[in-house]
Amino acid sequence: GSQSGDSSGNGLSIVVIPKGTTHEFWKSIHAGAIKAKQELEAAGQPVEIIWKGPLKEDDRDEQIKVVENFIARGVDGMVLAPLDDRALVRPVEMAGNAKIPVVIIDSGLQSDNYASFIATDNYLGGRMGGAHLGKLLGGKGSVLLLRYAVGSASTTKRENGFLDELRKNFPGIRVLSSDQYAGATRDLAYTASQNLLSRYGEEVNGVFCPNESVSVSMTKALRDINKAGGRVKIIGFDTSVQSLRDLKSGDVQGLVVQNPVKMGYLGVMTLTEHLGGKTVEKRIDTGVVLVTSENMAEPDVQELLNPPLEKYLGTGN
Amino acid sequence: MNWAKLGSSDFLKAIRPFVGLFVVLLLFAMDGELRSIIFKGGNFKTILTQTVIVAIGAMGMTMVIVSGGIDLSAGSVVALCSVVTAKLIEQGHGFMAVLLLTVLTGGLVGLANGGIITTVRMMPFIVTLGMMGIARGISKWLANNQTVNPEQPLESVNRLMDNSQSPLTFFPLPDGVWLALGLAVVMAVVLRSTVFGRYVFAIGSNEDTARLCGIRVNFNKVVIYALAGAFFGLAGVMQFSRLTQGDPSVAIGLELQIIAAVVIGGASLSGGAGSIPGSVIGAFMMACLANGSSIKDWPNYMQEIIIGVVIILAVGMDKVEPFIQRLFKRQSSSN
Amino acid sequence: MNWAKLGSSDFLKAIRPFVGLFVVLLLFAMDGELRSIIFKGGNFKTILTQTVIVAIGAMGMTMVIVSGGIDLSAGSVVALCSVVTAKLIEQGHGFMAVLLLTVLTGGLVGLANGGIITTVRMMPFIVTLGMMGIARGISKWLANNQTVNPEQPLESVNRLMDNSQSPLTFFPLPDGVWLALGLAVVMAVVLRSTVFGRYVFAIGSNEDTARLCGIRVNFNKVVIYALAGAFFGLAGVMQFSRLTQGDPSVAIGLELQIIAAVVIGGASLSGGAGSIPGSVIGAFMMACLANGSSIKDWPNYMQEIIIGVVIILAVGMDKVEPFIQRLFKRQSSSN
Amino acid sequence: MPEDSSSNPALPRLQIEGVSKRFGPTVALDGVSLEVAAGEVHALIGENGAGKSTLMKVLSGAHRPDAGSLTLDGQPFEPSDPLHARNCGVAMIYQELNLAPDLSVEENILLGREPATLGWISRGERRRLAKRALEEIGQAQMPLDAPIRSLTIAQQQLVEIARAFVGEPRVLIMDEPTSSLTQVDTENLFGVIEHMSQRGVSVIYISHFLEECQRVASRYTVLRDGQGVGNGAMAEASLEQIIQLMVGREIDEIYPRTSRAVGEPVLELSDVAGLAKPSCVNLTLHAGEILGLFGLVGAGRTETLRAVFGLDRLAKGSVTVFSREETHSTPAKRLANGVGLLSENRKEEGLLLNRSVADNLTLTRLGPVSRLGLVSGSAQAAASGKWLAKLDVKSSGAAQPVGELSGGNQQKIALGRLLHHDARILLLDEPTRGIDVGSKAQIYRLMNELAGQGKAVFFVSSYLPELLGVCDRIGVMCRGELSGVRPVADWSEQEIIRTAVGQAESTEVAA
Ligand SMILES: Nc1ncnc2c1ncn2[C@@H]1O[C@H](COP(=O)(O)OP(=O)(O)OP(=O)(O)O)[C@@H](O)[C@H]1O
Ligand SMILES: Nc1ncnc2c1ncn2[C@@H]1O[C@H](COP(=O)(O)OP(=O)(O)OP(=O)(O)O)[C@@H](O)[C@H]1O
Ligand SMILES: [Mg+2]
Ligand SMILES: [Mg+2]
Repeated sequence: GSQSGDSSGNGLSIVVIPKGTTHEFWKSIHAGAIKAKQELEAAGQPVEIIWKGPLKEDDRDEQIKVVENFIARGVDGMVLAPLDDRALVRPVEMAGNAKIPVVIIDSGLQSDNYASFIATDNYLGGRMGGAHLGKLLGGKGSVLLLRYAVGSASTTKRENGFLDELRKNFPGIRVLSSDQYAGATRDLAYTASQNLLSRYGEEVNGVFCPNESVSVSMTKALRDINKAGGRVKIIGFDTSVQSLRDLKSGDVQGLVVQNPVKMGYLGVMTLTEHLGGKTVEKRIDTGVVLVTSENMAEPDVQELLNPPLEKYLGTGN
Repeated sequence: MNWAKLGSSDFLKAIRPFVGLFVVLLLFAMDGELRSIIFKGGNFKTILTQTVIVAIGAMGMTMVIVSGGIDLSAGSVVALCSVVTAKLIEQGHGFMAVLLLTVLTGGLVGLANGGIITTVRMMPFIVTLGMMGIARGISKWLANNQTVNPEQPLESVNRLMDNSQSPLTFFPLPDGVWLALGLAVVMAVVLRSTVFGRYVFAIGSNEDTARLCGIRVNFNKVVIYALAGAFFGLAGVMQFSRLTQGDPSVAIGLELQIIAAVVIGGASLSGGAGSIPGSVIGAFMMACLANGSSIKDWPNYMQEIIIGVVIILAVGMDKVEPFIQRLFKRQSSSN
Repeated sequence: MNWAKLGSSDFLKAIRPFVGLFVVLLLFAMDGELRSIIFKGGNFKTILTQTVIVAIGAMGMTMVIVSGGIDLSAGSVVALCSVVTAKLIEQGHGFMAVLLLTVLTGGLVGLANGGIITTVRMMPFIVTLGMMGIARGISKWLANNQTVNPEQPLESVNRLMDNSQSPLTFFPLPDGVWLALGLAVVMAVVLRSTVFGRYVFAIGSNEDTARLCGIRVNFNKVVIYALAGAFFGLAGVMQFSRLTQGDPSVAIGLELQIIAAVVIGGASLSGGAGSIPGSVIGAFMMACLANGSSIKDWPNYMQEIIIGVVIILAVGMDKVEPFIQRLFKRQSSSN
Repeated sequence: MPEDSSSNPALPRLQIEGVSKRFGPTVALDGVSLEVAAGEVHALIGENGAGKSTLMKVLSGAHRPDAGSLTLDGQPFEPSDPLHARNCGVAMIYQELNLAPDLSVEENILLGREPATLGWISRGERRRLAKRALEEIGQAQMPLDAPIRSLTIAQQQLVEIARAFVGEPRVLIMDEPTSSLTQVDTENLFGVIEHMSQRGVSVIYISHFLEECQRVASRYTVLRDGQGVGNGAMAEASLEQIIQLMVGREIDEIYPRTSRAVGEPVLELSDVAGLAKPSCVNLTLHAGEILGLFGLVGAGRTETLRAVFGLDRLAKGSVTVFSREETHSTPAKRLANGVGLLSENRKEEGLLLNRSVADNLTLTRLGPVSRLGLVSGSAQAAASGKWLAKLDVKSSGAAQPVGELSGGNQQKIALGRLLHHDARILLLDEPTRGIDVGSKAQIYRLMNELAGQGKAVFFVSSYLPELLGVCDRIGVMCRGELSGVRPVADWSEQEIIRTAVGQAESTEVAA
């Protein structure tokens, strides 16, 4: 939905462009952006946050259209989670030529035409996941990697981090399959998981899932064949209502968790600072945390896992 | 005489999808690695479960296509109805209420399709193409652009497509599979042997003749589209049950899969031909292909290519049939 | 006499898309906020650039639809050709070579479509539905399931769709826009005034007649599908230029957008009617709607619903036309 | 060119020798031979399915013969496709209308032979050629820019004829060109044919109206079951002889008539008017009566039937069926009351061509072939078998798709549907159009029998002899109005035609 605030004369209008809108991850980013807006307004700087994802999710061309249309419309600044690290280079350049500064969040861009890049270190996240899985398996056994989608930079980094970690520190672990892609939606991921497990279900000991939709779907598919609950160790990425349930119930052994609220928050904050003429850091890391059933209850982890979305987004839904 | 009947075009058309499925399974069985996995009870159950949504959609689509129409809004309606199911569960409705109201929603969209097609006399392709966008938009609006996860899951709905209890054996099959099978039997009889079913064929075969023969063409068409919508609605419930969430962006392109299943199953897009068993087998065959490709660890693109080729081959077989027929006929005349 | 001509169904059909566009722009102009932004040069350039891919695709699709066929593989061919462009650039070919070879690739896929449709006598819907999967699969295979990013970008190709240098002024327009405009003029003339163009209409209007009048129907159909494929290939080059990468998963569902543009532009899916200017205007109108929705900050679902409604209305206008015609006729007879 | 053969009058213009053609198991032509001289008008006569159209399609390049040879002006003639044949001077007017409905008159006339340089159409030249072709057949007033779909069927037929006159044909084949022409246009066409023959063009003329053949042709050939069974000079043959050659036996009585009792009025129309046509119809149809309706094409007979049957809306007037006034109705209600309609257009409207004979016969009344609410295939087959035998239909059985039957047999199936429905009022629109003499006689016999059973038959036809032969009373429609329904005995042929063209201007008739 749109969250157009008051567009009073001296207010800034900032458009936040996520990769999609249906994953809960983006909801958190939205919440972070609203949080920043509220703080800025309290500090006497009115901003209007426009929240607009591509019409068809995971379609690069659609995201380019959104960027172009907002350049043409004229906004003060743009916070963008690029669907592709190359395809979005030129639209961001175009924004530069139209004097619209851009802050990149979540996924990288092969350009330095932006004000700042605020993201998780995805490669590190992948390595953390790999290390934890390796430890759980005691350095031996067979694992599966179900990749997310073709050409998605952030998940590719996670996948590479995971594979590198195993290769370097756990040479005893065999990777059964690492070239199947789940696809953009939960439904596709579920079908892909089921079919992958039809073949490897008997021998697999551990699974790494590079994002939320794959984590939830793979866990469901493993539960279907009675391999969840620790028989197969599952390391997922990102959180959602369902994946937290899975973690709590012991089906999932670990979740690499980013801080999307912070990402959205810092995106808007940094952009506002930049617009105000301040110099901002070119790269800001929002950190990753490995959440397991042990550290789940800790307060700062809880804050990460259950961001106060209602507080910022209202009780829509 | 019997041989001639065997060689008759009708008979061959009726068994064509079964032959196709048989060929696919035979090919699978010849591959040792595939055989050992694909024919296991657990895997077969998985395939069946994956077939349910397309198969239920295909039942509705078969009617539409046999009557000479097409419904491109199927995928969007499935998404819309998966969201509606989620919303209804959130509001605390019981199983029957959720099921009926969702199916009703689908039926209403179909009613709108049929109403516009008959009263404004527009091509089904265009009307349902428009409706495809409208239903998708409404589902995103309803879902507030996010997936809808009911706080209090409704077990009976979730169980419809759940085969997690006994993953390694063929039985028990999830309720959804039984429901789909039951519906297939009912719909097959409806289409073959009821007056309504005959009218569907007559309308698809020649609308003017149907009108001349006293069939209320417009009324029947509206019923056909509404019924088809209801089936898509039911597929939406199944879609919800599969994901245990309402997802407005699910089932994109599903309509083409459904149409492919119906066409592989022997229907003609110009109307007047098609059957429920054929369509269901078509859906099953596609699920088998996907499953087999995954098991063989073929990359996704191989699967896409294979299914494309199968669609063309399945329909192209028609052109080989005359030869087979002649063969049969020669045999019968020498008897 | 002149009045009668004005009121003739042909004339009304020809101007219908323009009327539609005019209505859309008028509605936009009535909204103060939209007016101030949408008619700015920079924004208009953006809309034009966003139209190019659908418009070029629509030129090919217009021929196919006028001839009574349909091509569902358009989106997949665009994706395939965007990958082919990337691969060719990677291999260090020059601008013309890249352009020609990519267009040729598209043409070959079209040739396959046309060949199967005519020799095996299958429905275009089915053949191209199969080809849709095949072309998508091949593009993923070629691209190795990733986007293809040439190390050494070819500026001339990238520039085709680049309007990043002067985002706020109407001129200079990117080369791709000029190319599309030029092609539209050429194709409009080809379809209206050449023998081939009239044959396309004749085939779509009545295939048997065309055959009996000595038109080589099969040959012409193959040419039509191959040419259409070539246009999709060119659209693939544009798609590459827009993303500056070859993307095997791009343009999913693009075929439906293209078909919608052609139909909004006055073509009939049963063949025999349609025009290039109409189709291009149809594409432009859809881009305007999308742009307007973005600017108004309408949520995505609104846009989807609106475009769905517009598709139905644009075609449904036909049914209002008889009244308008009668009006004109009355006037002409009283003259 | 006509000059070629006039330079060598000994050679026949066209020689067909031993031509055979099979379609799968059907032998359509079996060694047919035929000779046509320059300037000769040759009638080709035969029952439905005798192979006339097929032979002509071989000539025009639409079909390749399996055996046999063709010679044109002494040169071997092997047309590979219709374009080739036309370029060799063989033009054909096809039996089924062959026009592109979305293209204009001008474009249709020159379709396939557009005047063009490098693929670029020269519009001025095209217009000139089209105009000339229309003038040639006396239709200069035809609008050149009108799309074909806006023309009447008769006008469309004329466009089709004009097309054959483009490019100075040497041989002109006309396959039932008059089946939907008005009397006036038919006369007009005969004039054109005479003119052409005087210029040395050979004309092959196919028609089921033997009187027409007698009028225009100098020689004839009769086909039966794909074989030539006789030929000769037209003047030397009598109608009876030709008919006997056609059907292979003597038809003792073409128009049977048994005495019957006319009963209650069953259908009454008063002041019936449709949206466009008819404008005013009053009539009463009685049980046990055959009421004929004559008129020119476009007089509004079909629309009268459609309006009565509830297919079109009535603008005013009232319809009374079995003494109950039910003006506004639907086909479903009419059928329920025992009213059945046989469409004039069996291919497009009358039959489900890709469905079985059984489905077509039983569609309007599935009740008797259902068990427990489900339609039973075997009951359908049994019911159909009865009708197939009664109507003497040539088919492989109840399961055969209707589209595979010959025209006459298809028509019998359409009629059989009314019998299965047990309709008490039968509205028959051109039930014998395009049907051979033998089948016609059978249909007349059936009508007679039905009337004898007390059923009411409303018989619309453009073929006056059959109306005079079969009907008890005849009405004539002209421009949407029905004038004077009278017993047959009170009509003379001339009187009927005068009424049909509008008595007042019977001398000077506009097209
Ligand atoms: N394309 C075809 N495929 C199969 N059979 C055909 C085809 N065309 C004609 N036939 C068959 O060939 C035979 C001769 O048909 P043809 O059309 O030449 O008859 P006709 O003498 O013109 O009859 P009519 O008076 O009804 O026009 C018929 O049995 C017909 O069914
Ligand atoms: N299905 C149709 N499609 C197009 N035009 C038609 C159709 N049916 C009738 N017409 C046209 O409408 C006009 C009115 O025809 P109608 O059939 O009422 O006259 P009719 O006296 O029954 O003539 P006919 O001898 O053709 O039966 C005719 O000129 C005819 O060309
Ligand atoms: Mg014939
Ligand atoms: Mg008539």
